[in-house]
Amino acid sequence: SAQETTIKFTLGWKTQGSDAAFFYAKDNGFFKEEGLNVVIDQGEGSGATVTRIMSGAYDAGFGDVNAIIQNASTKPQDAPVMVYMIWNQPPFAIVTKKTSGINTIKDFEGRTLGGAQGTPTTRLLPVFANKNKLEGEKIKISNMAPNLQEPMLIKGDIDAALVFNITSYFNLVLNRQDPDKDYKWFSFGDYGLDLYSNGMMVSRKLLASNPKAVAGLVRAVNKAVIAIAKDQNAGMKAALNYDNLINAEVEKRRLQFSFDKLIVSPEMKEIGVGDVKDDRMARAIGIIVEGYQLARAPAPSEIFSREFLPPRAERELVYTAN
Amino acid sequence: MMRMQPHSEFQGAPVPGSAAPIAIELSEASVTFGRGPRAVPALSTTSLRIADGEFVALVGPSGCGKSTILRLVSGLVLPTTGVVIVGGREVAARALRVGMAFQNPTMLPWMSIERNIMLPLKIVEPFRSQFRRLRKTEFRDKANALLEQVGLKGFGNRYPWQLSGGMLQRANLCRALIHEPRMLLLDEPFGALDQFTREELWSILQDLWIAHKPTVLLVTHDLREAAFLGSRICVMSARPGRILDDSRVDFARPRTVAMTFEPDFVALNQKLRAFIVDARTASAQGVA
Amino acid sequence: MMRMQPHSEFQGAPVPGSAAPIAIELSEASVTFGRGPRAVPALSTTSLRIADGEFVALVGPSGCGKSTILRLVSGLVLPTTGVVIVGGREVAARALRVGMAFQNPTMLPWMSIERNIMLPLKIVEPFRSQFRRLRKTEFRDKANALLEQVGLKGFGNRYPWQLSGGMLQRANLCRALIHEPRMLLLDEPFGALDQFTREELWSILQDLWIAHKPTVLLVTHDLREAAFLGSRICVMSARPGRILDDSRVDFARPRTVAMTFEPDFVALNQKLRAFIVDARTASAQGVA
Amino acid sequence: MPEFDYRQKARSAALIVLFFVAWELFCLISGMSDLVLPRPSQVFVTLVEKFPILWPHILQTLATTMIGFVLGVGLGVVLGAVIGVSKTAYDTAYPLLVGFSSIPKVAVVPIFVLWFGSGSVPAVLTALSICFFPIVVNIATGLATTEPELEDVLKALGASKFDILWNVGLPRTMPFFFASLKVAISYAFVGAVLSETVASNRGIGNVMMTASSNFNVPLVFAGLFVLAGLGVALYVIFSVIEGRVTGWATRKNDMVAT
Amino acid sequence: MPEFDYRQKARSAALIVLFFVAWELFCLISGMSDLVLPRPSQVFVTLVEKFPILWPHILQTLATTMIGFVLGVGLGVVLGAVIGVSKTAYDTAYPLLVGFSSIPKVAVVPIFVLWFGSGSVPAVLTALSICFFPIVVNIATGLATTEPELEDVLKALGASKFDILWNVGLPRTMPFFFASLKVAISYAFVGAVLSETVASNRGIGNVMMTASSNFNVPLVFAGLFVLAGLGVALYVIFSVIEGRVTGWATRKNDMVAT
Ligand SMILES: Nc1ncnc2c1ncn2[C@@H]1O[C@H](COP(=O)(O)OP(=O)(O)OP(=O)(O)O)[C@@H](O)[C@H]1O
Ligand SMILES: Nc1ncnc2c1ncn2[C@@H]1O[C@H](COP(=O)(O)OP(=O)(O)OP(=O)(O)O)[C@@H](O)[C@H]1O
Ligand SMILES: [Mg+2]
Ligand SMILES: [Mg+2]
Repeated sequence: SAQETTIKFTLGWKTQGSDAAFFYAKDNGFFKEEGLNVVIDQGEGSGATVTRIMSGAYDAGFGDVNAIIQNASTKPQDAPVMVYMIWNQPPFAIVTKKTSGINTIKDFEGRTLGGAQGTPTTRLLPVFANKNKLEGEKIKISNMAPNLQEPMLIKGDIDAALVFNITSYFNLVLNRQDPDKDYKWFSFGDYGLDLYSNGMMVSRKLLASNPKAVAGLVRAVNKAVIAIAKDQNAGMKAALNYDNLINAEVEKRRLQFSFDKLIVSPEMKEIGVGDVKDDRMARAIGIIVEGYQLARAPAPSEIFSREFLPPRAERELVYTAN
Repeated sequence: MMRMQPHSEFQGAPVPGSAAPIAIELSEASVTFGRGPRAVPALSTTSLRIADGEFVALVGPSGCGKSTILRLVSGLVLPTTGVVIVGGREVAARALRVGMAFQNPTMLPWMSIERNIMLPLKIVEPFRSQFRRLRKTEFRDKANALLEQVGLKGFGNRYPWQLSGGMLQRANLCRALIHEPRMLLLDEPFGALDQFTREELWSILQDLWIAHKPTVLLVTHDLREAAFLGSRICVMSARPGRILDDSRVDFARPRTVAMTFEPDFVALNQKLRAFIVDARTASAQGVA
Repeated sequence: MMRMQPHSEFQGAPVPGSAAPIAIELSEASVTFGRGPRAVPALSTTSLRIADGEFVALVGPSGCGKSTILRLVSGLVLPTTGVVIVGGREVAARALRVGMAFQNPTMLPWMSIERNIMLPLKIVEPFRSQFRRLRKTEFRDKANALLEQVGLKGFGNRYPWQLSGGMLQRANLCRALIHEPRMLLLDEPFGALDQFTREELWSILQDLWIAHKPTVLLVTHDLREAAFLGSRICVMSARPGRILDDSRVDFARPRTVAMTFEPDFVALNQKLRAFIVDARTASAQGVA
Repeated sequence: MPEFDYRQKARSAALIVLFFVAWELFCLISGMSDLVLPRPSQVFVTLVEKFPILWPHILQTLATTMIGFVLGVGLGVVLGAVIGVSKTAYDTAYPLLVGFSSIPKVAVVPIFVLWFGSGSVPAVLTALSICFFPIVVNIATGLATTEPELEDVLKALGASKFDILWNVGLPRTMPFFFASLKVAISYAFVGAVLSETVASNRGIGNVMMTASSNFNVPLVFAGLFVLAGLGVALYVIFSVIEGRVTGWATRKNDMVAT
Repeated sequence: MPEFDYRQKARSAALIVLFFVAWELFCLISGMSDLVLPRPSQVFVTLVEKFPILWPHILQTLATTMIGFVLGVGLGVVLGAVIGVSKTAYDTAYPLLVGFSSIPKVAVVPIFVLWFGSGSVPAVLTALSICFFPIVVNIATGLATTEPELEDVLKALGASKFDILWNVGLPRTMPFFFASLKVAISYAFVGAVLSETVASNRGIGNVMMTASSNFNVPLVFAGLFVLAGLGVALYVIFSVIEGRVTGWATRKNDMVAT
């Protein structure tokens, strides 16, 4: 209808099961109820979501909070703002074959790690090394496109890969590996890099010109996240409806993985889905500033706004796998 | 019947015995190709006036600049020094209906002979504006009538590479004539033809000239041809050429092939031969 | 001094008055270009034998298939029917040293005249194997000597498009001669030249023939040229051509230009003229 | 025009089939993982199975490519004509165009996306911007190398520059124009697909990106086969037109008397 | 050969400068974000500042590109000659080549990387595989359209097919060979950089990838400018050679008597 506000929304990557909430919200008219016409486009990477929004091509999107921190440091007036933190836990991890002989992180010294350029995992490796007293210069990095990391790891060209666990886990599955049995995962979260990661962000322009729309957007997505936490099959139906090319079986597992490993956490249970803790956020900003050698540490309020979150009671998420 | 007229007498004065306006005038025109040490003088300082409706034959040794004169007149080459005035304007060939038969019959290889011949109609007004309408009817008939006249009936839809050398040359002539130009520049148009075909075409060309009186500048190596067709014959010196002799030919028209065996005619031929013997040795610096 | 020999007598028998081996033999050869309804007969069934060392002039109306015969002999075209035997082998031009001057002097535009003329030396043995060594010295001198002979001294380093039509034709002749071929195929090599240059070149060619006795097949429209140069003159009928008449010319060698004005010579010319008048009207189906 | 030679075509078709058989055998014998290079048979099976799903994407890519291609050809011809005719244009435009072509178009797509949003428009523009250069180059070269003797025929008639271009320059350049079309159409597909992989929810590029992030390599290759097939189909169409238009230039093939 | 015309060159240079000035003004006036399209002045500043860091990467990319390009030209000429001469090769190879060209090379790079490891080899191969097709097409077309009259000159001498190819076909095709080099060199850069962005630790592609993940768009554009600059530099070198080799074909420019 004429009064509807159109929101151009970019995903973090090509259609994945973990994006199901957005499709579900759209299919079930949650956006419409808020007077929104949300147009969902596939993305180029969770960092690129930030650029896409900054450039004005998109109003909102699903992307990486750390990329916001990075940009807010230099262009505070342009950087998007996170309004709904979905992935409460960092997906950044190092994966290696169990047969590689790497048993502790100390063993990475002298080894070659495959990294996709510019991804937080790769970029934060020095911080990771610092924090864990490794000799960073002894760890060699070989750059490659993300979709080459697992094949090169399997082939043995690299000893370990700097990955997002949610991506890499399923890449290994798709490469006919058993990621649980044959691979070992070192999660950054367990080694002092307790970062936030992907959530829904909006442009400063939208924030200023139409806060009501932002609030509506957050409400709709929140409703959808909570709904598919109960019923992933409904979420997958919406995802398939958006893109019939996806591998439903794998994507459903990916959706469940996101709840399991990235969304549901003690913190989430405490403060509800979508929110962050300011002190943890401040720490996370510190890590990013160190890792990316940023000139200025932005305040948590520049990065995240809880102004649009529905009341805590409406953000109670209960995950039941089905 | 024939009067020889030395070049010096002619210079500067209007063409004697002719009240017609000047169609072509080269005054002190010279052509040098290239520059500096690699410069090639192609035509020495040359003056030449041709009245409207004259038929001038140009003879001279190979490489003396005959083709260059035609290219000057048609505006394809600009004079290095001097001026070329055609139709009252400086190298204004563009404004005139010129028909040119090149020495080497360059047909566009992607067009049939018929379409090649119709090319001038596509470019030159007043035909140009009617071209789309008439090209399938009247103009095509016109092209085929011309082809028939030169003995190429039925070859209109062939492609240039399917014709023999002499056939191409005849098609080339058709292309020079089709738009009924007021000025004809013909560069050895009959060189690759046998004697009889050649004589036939002489007559055709003569009839055309008598009927429409275009200004014709004909380059040829055949003295009989020059004498048969020309009202005036210009003899050029060896490279870099200049005009050595300029004579009028006063045989009655229409001339016939039989006449070319008459004593007068043979005498003219001998005379010209003698001139050309001179011309071959005379460089421009030599004989004045 | 001259003996006419009707075509029928000659057929099948060895060339009369000559014990030399046969260099070129067309037996019942015909050429049709294209297929089906678009087929163009270019040469009717033709038989022709040329002995080693003969000098044959080929005359005939435009488009009758003269160039086609040369192309048959040089192996550029295969006979549609019949056989062509050159040097004892079926269209084996590749094995022979043939020198060909095309009707249209096609020079390779990216090479200077000198290099164009040296082309046969680059291809044909025994020169080929010496080419890299000698091209800057001996071969180049050879090319320039030839150029000088035809009156193109100093034009060796020009490019083809910097030469006039007649100059190109002379360069073309040089290219046909440079590798001292045992067989010369000349397609109107003097068409674009003035009478005197032409006559000079006649003498040069005649001297060359007397000295080395190559087999020569010369296409020309100039009957004087045919009679001056040829030991034999073949007259062809109109398109699609066949050989109408095949006469020997027995004037003493070396012939001079002056001889061409002698009554015998003029008579031969008249005779040939008469034949060609026939030839123009006679299609192959007509006169036998 | 040379007649259609069935034996000839059959031989060529056999060789093409042989190519795929060799590929199949290579994969089988070397034990190549289908995650790296699938066997053609697998690809064909995938292609057939997924065809109903692929179909709308094929149409999308074909449409954007064709629009980009047509615009690119138009732009290429105009630019090529200008460069071929004017010395200043030659000196100015060539360096800029070579420079522009040396830039991976993937860096330009985001700019298009910003201006025109994601979807068909950037795909069209990318296809256009990647495919026009070969056409420019060949048209310009063709015009610059047109034999002056041919142009003189028209010049002597007082023809305008445009008349000469239209009646001599362009027809003479046709064989090389068609040559450049072969390059341009393939690159147009590359451009459209490239843009689709970056910013689009539809099209073969999107399919391939999704498939590749799922390590569904046979589907990626099915996409590649579709692209190759489309390219070849268009090539065949152009070949037919080419045969009619530029038969004069390849006359040597049918000049030998038979 | 036309003489070097300084006025002409100056005019062209001025136009090229004008292009950058226009770009600068456009960005300033439209308030374009430098995240999308930085101003040329920003790019130049970045380029100068970062040049010492960029230098080894430039050398790397230049080296892989040149190797790929040279191999590509060699392959292109050979394939082009075969296709131009043999009808069967024409019918067989063209469809395969058009098909192959229609495939975005980015899909092929991973295969190269898995076979040959990350680094220079895939870059060389990608550059090669992307740049040879324009050359094939132009050589083949040039050979197929060579005037039979020119070939006859050699045929009548009993020259072998190779002699004809070498002395007539290839020289006649030179103008279009150089034309295709202009296309090929730009695409060779695109190919090498493409491969570097997929898997490499050095090279401009790698720099651009890093820069883009740092949202350092001026540095990305500095990389693009370097690529464009390298492309133009090689174009200039080829132009000089072209002028010497193919002067005969552009003779009309200096035929008018002056
Ligand atoms: N484009 C050119 N560049 C350099 N020199 C040229 C050019 N065109 C002609 N020439 C030279 O100019 C002179 C005259 O040439 P032109 O073609 O006018 O001679 P011509 O009298 O027509 O000779 P022919 O009877 O042989 O055709 C020749 O010496 C020729 O070498
Ligand atoms: N490639 C071809 N395709 C079709 N027809 C051809 C081809 N070449 C020649 N012809 C035809 O063959 C016939 C003979 O041609 P040829 O060139 O042998 O004639 P010619 O005797 O040399 O004539 P001219 O004296 O005019 O040069 C002509 O009618 C011509 O139209
Ligand atoms: Mg001339
Ligand atoms: Mg002939």
